[in-house]
Amino acid sequence: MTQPDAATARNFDAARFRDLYRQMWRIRAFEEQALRGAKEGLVLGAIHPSIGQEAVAVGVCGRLNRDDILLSTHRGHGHTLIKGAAPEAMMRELFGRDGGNCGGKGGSMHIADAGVGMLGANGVVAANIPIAVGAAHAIRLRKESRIVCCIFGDGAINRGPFLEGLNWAKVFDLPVLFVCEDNRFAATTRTAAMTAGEGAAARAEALGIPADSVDGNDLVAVDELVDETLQEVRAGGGPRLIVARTYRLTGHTGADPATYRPESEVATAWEDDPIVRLAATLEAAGVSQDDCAALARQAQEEMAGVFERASAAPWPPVGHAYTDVQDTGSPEERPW
Amino acid sequence: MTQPDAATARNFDAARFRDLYRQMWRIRAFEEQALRGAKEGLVLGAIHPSIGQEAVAVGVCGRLNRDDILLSTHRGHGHTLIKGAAPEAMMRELFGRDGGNCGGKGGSMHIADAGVGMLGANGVVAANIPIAVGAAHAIRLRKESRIVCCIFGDGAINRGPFLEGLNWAKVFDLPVLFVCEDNRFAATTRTAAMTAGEGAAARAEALGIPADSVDGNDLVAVDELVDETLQEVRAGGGPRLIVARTYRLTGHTGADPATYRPESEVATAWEDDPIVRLAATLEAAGVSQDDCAALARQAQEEMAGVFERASAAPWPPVGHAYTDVQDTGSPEERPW
Amino acid sequence: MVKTSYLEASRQALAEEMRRDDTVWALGEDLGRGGVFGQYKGLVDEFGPERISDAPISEACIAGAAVGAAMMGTRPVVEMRFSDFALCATDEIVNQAAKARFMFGGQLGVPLVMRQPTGAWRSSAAQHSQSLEAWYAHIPGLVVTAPATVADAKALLKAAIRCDDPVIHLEHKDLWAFEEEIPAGIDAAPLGAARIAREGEDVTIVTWSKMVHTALEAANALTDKGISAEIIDLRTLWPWDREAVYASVRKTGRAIVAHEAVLVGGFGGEIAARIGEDLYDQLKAPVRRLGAPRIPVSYAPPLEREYHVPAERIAEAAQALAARG
Amino acid sequence: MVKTSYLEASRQALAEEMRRDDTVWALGEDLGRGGVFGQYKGLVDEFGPERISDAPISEACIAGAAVGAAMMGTRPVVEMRFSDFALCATDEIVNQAAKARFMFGGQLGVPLVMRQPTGAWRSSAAQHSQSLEAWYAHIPGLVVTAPATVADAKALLKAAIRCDDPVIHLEHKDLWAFEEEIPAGIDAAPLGAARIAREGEDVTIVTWSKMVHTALEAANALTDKGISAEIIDLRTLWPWDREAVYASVRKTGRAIVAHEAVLVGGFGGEIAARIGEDLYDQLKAPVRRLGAPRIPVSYAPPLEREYHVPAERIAEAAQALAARG
Ligand SMILES: Cc1ncc(C[n+]2csc(CCOP(=O)(O)OP(=O)(O)O)c2C)c(N)n1
Ligand SMILES: Cc1ncc(C[n+]2csc(CCOP(=O)(O)OP(=O)(O)O)c2C)c(N)n1
Ligand SMILES: [Mg+2]
Ligand SMILES: [Mg+2]
Repeated sequence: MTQPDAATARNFDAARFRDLYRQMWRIRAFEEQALRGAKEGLVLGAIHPSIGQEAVAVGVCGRLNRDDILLSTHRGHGHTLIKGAAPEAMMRELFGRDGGNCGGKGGSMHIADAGVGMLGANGVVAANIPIAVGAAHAIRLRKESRIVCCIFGDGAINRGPFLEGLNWAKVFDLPVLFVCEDNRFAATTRTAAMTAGEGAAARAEALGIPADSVDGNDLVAVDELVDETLQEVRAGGGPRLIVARTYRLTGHTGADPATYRPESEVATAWEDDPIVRLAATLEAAGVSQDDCAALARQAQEEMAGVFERASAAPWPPVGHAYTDVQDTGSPEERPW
Repeated sequence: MTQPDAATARNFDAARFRDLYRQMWRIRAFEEQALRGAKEGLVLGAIHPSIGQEAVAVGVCGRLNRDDILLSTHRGHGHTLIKGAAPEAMMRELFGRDGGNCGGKGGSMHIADAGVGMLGANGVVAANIPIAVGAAHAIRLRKESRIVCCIFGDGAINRGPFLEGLNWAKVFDLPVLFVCEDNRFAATTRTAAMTAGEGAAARAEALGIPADSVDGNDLVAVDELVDETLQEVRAGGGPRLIVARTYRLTGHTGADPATYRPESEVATAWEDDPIVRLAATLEAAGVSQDDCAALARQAQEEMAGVFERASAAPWPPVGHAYTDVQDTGSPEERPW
Repeated sequence: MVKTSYLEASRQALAEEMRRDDTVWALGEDLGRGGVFGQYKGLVDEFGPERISDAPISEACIAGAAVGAAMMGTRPVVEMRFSDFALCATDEIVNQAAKARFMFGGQLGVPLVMRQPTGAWRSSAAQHSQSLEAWYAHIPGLVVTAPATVADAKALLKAAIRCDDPVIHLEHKDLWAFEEEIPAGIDAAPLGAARIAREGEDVTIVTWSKMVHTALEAANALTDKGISAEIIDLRTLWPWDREAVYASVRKTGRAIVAHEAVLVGGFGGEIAARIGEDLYDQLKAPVRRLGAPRIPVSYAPPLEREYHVPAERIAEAAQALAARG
Repeated sequence: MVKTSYLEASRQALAEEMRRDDTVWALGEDLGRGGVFGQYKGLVDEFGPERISDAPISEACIAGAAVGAAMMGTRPVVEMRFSDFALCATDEIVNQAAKARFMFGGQLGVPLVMRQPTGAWRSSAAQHSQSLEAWYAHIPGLVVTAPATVADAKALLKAAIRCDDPVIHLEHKDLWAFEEEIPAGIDAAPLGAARIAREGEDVTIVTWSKMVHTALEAANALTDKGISAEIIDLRTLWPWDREAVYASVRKTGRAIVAHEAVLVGGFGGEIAARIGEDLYDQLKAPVRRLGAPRIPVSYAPPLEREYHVPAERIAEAAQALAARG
């Protein structure tokens, strides 16, 4: 599982992967702090951790330019962070505080950061897919060169918008990279049990969209595939799909003990932790364990600071409950 | 196009196809009367003729048992007739009269005939697909042996319920025969232009549902494929899909002159009229042209009578506008 | 009398109806593991995965399949998880389930229940908090139920399952944990019959779902001011119990309609307009409505709170009305 | 002044806005061939298939794509063909378009227009005839427009396109062919401003869309009975012009709210309740509401007719009110 073969495979850029290693840790550390926040009652609504899936976030979003557009899901902390959002603004959002990305109005499931091209997590499974193709449609109309990346889960592929959105992207030959982050579960259900056929890649191919699958816990492999695929999308090759196979190491939400799966399965999956795997790869490439540990610590310290500052942030002004609703007919007054 | 090879191919049952020939004529004649009714102002809402597509209706619905379940579309006159609905009740429905299948409340787009297992045309494209899989689900729960046939157009496969319904059918391995009646058009749009990939069959296969395509204007071929496929569905083989390629010889509705396509294309398509083709096949099998002409006349006379009787039928009682809404809180009174 | 939660009562209702009638079955995401709130806990053990059926994430198909299954003589109980996700199945609910019987001239019925956990609850934010009962009450063919009490969580779900019409059954998420003593053997409630949650003389408060409890709180506070409020818990929004409401307003001469949903276009408008029209001469004061401002539900608690009608507002409105006429 | 149809006026509005602002584009099924009613006739020739874009039959994606395209700085005009099919895109409209700006704390706007041909028309039956304006008016974030006249078919569509909020624009199918003389150079109307369709002294009729014409008919009939009716054409349902309505009702002391949609839960309830509450002391009679019975629309004309509020009913209601106070 933790074969460091990737390190030797190509001209492995150890310095770059050192940083990506730190990025994976930043996600992990952010979510550990978020889970701590949930336990302490600071996170207010549901959060959906992506622990174990960091290689997908870093491998995909690490390859996006700042002006590329990203759409994510309810499980989007990692995607958002790597796209460039400030972790403190994200943590403040999770804590419902002033200075959160959305001013505390959205919470974990509705983080967006327009400044870094992140058009939103979404609380409705698969709803981001049509929005993503529409964003790409606008890019085409405006003759811009950026692209759209749309990430969704393996459970999302059974909803209609998956078909409608992929069909749309191909019919209009739009610059979209679809990424199915296959963590084997949809909430408490094994997606395989509710999914007919061979899954996202086969469905995409039936729509004429080239699709590739990758070990989503192998950051080097994800990074490489995303790089190649994005080049084709940027070159006007139309939409593409990548299936990144991974495993959701935590429960569906911060509150889900996930007792519906055997402990042994989870223990085995932990052995495949993408962070541990990249550490082995780096070590084989000459990066010391101490160096890796320092990177981890650095990320952990960053996010500990984020936690402290976010928890000290004030609530948003109550009046903000009435702003940003709409221009026409606003401001909304209290009905009494 | 009108090769009578089918007649010799297998033990061609001329007597049976003689009757199926008449059935095609019954649809054609029914719709010609319906179009006349539309012209004369007797048909009140939109009608969607299936002229040129009769071999699909007869080939598919002719193989269904009376207690099998059928779900159809806005273009469902032929399906409904062959499933066993009385043409006079259908014409009365088109004319909005008492004694229509739905008492004049539904019209052409909402014909159902529960007595022959016909659970409805539908005014919403693809909406019949989830309903069909649900009917099959109930059949499974009730341990019945009948099957469900769900017909939809080539335009329907781009709507979400197509994916959701086919996925459902396969996940639960339900006894459903899906038939995509590919008449090349969705209203005024060539479906090819708005459809990514290879179409319905490829999409079904990506979901693990075996799919076959057939020349939908070749009744012998449709009949044979449907027979084979239904045997597998009845034997518990799970859902199957058939794509029947045909051509919509008329406009989208009775009122559509369909000027968006070249006359030559339509003229060529008329040469492939499934009725003419079966006549040639029958002739090769020893059925005389006169015999065929008599069958056509018989159907035309039947439907001329249907027209007369339907146009003489009374309006439904006004009070029926308030019935069949719901039991709870009914009867609905006028709000003034 | 046994202390029971709203959630447990709903679980019992489904289990009892499934025992009574083997055409009843439930379908939805994650049901085999008890459902997202635990409303289905243990039911798969008793009834098996065919009758407590998991479903792919495909709300349109879940609802549409229920329509087909209902037409074929079963009684599906559809779990929508959050009422907000039912918006992925609006065609199936409104164009299909609600209209099929009528369009087909009465040939086919669609006896399904759609359970929609509803309302704002613990920073669930804009896409997991909506109350859209007004939508469904507006649609011919649909019945709409909204239990406020533990007994009604049971009695109305039982009634919904036995009903031959499609029923939108709204269970308030913030009531799942609410406990009350209920008698054993609760049976199906009559649909369309309101309940007098509290008797009073001076002002009638018409309400439903979680707001019934807020209204009770307001009524208690009003006692100190010498105002006696009568609270009508509608229980069923369509059909709603005009007789019960009118009887009360005839007595008090004053009416408040309060609900959690957005005030503008909320179902309170229907009730207030009817009272205003039909009891014009009996009213001592205008009919007052209370509901949420026309804003989406926020995540941050101080902002989320702005969405809610607090008991004090109801009490204030009652006092203002009592001062008139 | 040029005699123009409601349909042609809407076509002009779109064309003019597309000329004015090259971020405006239209998408929907069959648009390249003029759209299902011919509202887009010829536009593809002027603007090309990229800006008058066909779409697959996938209303959810049409609406969702418009949300994404609007977030990215274009102004999509979405054609839904029949308002009933918008029910295939409810999540996209209500959970996404209406809420995105708010949920994201104002970072992103969603300036889209969704054209929904609405209302009962020529035996279109239950799935092609609905009027669901009450739904959209109930949803925070949405603007709702419903032109009754040819001039407004143009002025309101232009306003909707320029509006930075998502707008549900309801065009009545039975008005497409309606012709009136309109001045050249009609500009965008202010959103939220009603129009006095007819001045009068005795009773105010608040209405919108096609029902404005029915009300005018009723008002003419009332003249013979010596009753002078003032008709307020709301034009915009959200925001609705409270000032204009209140000014009229203050003058007449009597109000009728009439709409085509089902009465129960219709937007008339909102308006009637507000008038009843805010103008209680100025009213000489109860506020009357008129709307469709709570039944789906039938296909057969004698049954379909039952769905409609005829002018005589409005006139009767006005007479009854005028007899009071
Ligand atoms: C339309 C809709 N249905 C149901 C839900 C509830 N829900 C939230 S996350 C989730 C599981 C999604 O699974 P998947 O797409 O694989 O993403 P993952 O959670 O595994 O990242 C479900 C069912 C929802 N948010 N939206
Ligand atoms: C959801 C929905 N969108 C749009 C329409 C309008 N419409 C009616 S028929 C039709 C074309 C359908 O094409 P297809 O599925 O190929 O069936 P065909 O008409 O060719 O038989 C369209 C777009 C509709 N009825 N329902
Ligand atoms: Mg998953
Ligand atoms: Mg077609």
